[in-house]
Amino acid sequence: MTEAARTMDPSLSGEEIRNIVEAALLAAGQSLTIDRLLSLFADQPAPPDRQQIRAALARLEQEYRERGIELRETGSGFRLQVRKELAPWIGKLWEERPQRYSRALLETLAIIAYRQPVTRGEIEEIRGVAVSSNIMKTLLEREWIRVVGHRDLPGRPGLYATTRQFLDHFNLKSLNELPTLAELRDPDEISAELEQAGSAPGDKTGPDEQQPPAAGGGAVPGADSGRTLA
Amino acid sequence: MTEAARTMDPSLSGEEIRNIVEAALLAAGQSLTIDRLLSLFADQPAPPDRQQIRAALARLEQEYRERGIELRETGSGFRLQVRKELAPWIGKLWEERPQRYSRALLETLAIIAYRQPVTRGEIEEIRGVAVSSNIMKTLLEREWIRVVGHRDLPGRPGLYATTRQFLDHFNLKSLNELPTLAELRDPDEISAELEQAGSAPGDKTGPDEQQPPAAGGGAVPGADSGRTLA
Amino acid sequence: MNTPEPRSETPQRPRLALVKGEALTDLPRDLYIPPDALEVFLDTFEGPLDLLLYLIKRQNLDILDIPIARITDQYMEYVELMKEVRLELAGEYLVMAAMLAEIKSRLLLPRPAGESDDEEDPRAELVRRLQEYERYKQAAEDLDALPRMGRDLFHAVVQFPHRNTERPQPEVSLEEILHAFAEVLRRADMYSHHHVQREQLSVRERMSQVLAAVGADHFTPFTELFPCEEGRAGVVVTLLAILELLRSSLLEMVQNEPYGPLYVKSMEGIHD
Repeated sequence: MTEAARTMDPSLSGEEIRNIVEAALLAAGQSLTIDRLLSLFADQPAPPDRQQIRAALARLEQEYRERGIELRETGSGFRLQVRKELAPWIGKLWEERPQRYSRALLETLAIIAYRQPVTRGEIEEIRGVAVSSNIMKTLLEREWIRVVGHRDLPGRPGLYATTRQFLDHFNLKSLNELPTLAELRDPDEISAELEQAGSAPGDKTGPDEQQPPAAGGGAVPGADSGRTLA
Repeated sequence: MTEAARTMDPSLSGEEIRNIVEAALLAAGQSLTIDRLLSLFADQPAPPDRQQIRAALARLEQEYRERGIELRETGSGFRLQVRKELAPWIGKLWEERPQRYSRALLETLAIIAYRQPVTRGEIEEIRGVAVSSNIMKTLLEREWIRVVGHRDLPGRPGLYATTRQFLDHFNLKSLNELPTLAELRDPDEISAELEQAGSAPGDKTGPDEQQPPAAGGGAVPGADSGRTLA
Repeated sequence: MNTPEPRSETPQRPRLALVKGEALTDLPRDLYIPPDALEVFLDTFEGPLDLLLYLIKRQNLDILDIPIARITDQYMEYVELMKEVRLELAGEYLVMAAMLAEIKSRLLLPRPAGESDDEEDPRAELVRRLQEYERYKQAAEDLDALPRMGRDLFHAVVQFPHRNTERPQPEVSLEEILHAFAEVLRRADMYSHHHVQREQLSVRERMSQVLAAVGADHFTPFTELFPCEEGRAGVVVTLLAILELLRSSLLEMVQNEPYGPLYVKSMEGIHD
């Protein structure tokens, strides 16, 4: 197993020490102290000393200066890391597909959009269930809603309203351009369809799939008629 | 975030591409395909082409030749890995010894690797013993093998084949790189030799001890070796 | 090197070294072996083919030159030993014993003249299986000798401290919001009472705008809340919004003197 070690000179050359230190830092993928690096040579007949390890690190620091990675000393030792300048490219390795928002979040957003200004308690009253703090946090962080005042009630609950960013995101000039239910279609028709959708959730082809978008607001209310709302 | 990108020339230099590829391989800590590497440049005004990525990889391969790590292409793409020769030192970074695998597991894996796709029954026929479910489970859990189909026999037994992860783990680019499988001797020749050897039960001296290996039996990947069975 | 034994360094079989010393050298001659050791000895074989290969190899024989009678006798002796020690002896060993016995008997029987050429040598099938098994046994050793991740090779990894952890935001369409709203209304059984009108929405929107525009710590002149560029309709909407806010106690309006300027202020400052 230690074939390399056996055929090697008792004392290691500067290149060999550099290569082992380099390989150790890269295999560990985290900071290593000089003591830890020294311990790798513990059973060597002529192990390098602390000074030689430092020299190897200095050499690596120098050699990586024009490369994609750099040697850094951190609180817990030395490590190799991606250069900051390359973050825009390397970050793409982890780019994720966006997830979808939950129905609860969409409903909360819809109530705020259509009933603003509105308190969280009022949203809960309309939805019939509690609104999680996470949902409010997400909507606030996305800057689609904000607190515009407080209702004069015990606890002085915040009043939520939609923002300029909300309008911009949906390409609306004002809330007036939000589609209305009346615009969508006759309420009875909706109810009938909701029932259908409930019984046949897989059926996606509605009769009005090809229908041109409704006028005004640029929204396409009901174009996706088969969507299951339940 | 795209500070570097903004101040940069529309087209990247060879060094810049090399640095990004290097940093990506090291940050990912796993094999990356050329397509994946290309995708890092997707929103670049003048992204490099496949040829330039290959050139950057060739350059890295060259530059690391005297270093502690090496560029290697395996089943899932390119990766940077610590050289085998340094394992005696680098292995000391971890307390636990690397896992060993039983002969039964290795034989099962070898039969799947060389004979794929193959059923469990066929493996048992070759080995002359039942294959324990534990072994199949371990191989499946490690994602070294998978079921790629079913043989049209009663019970529709699963057909096993090796995976990319198998190639990655054993440092192989493709099944072609597996060590050559020993040849089988021509059945007719066997019969002829048995004839010569006679039926005398005590006769030890066969005429074929020094005989060169027979040709044929090339049904297996890389059956071009000169190795014979004793 | 090709003996099946081995791997005395294999950690999961610590007793092998002992067996290697006693069993693997002595057993073939005088078949005595301590019962414990036999079990370990047998564990080192992967099955009847493996045992047979061992017996052949141990005598330095070519597979094609198996002295069937002798090998069969040895094999049977092992199987007898196994039966004494291990009742759960695998059936595969007995099947092989039967096969060997059959070959032996056929070889010993005189062959009737004339039909010998058609009949395959009974050893041929055994040789084929032994060869087939041995090549994979070798392949397993070769596989084990390949440089392996985590044992001989290690991934080179660096940290990426400047990684932007921001995730892309989910996409939402307007119609999704409308559908969500329709669903809320349907569920709340408030449908008939809450026809959403354009007018209502513009008032609600203006309510939000007025609330955001006025502070709690200072008074805003009433007239500043009416952007002139919106014309008459805009003024009406704003007025309705302010009245609604006053009604909901969200705004406070003051007038210092009759016919003097009106000022509005958000109510929340009062309690701070």
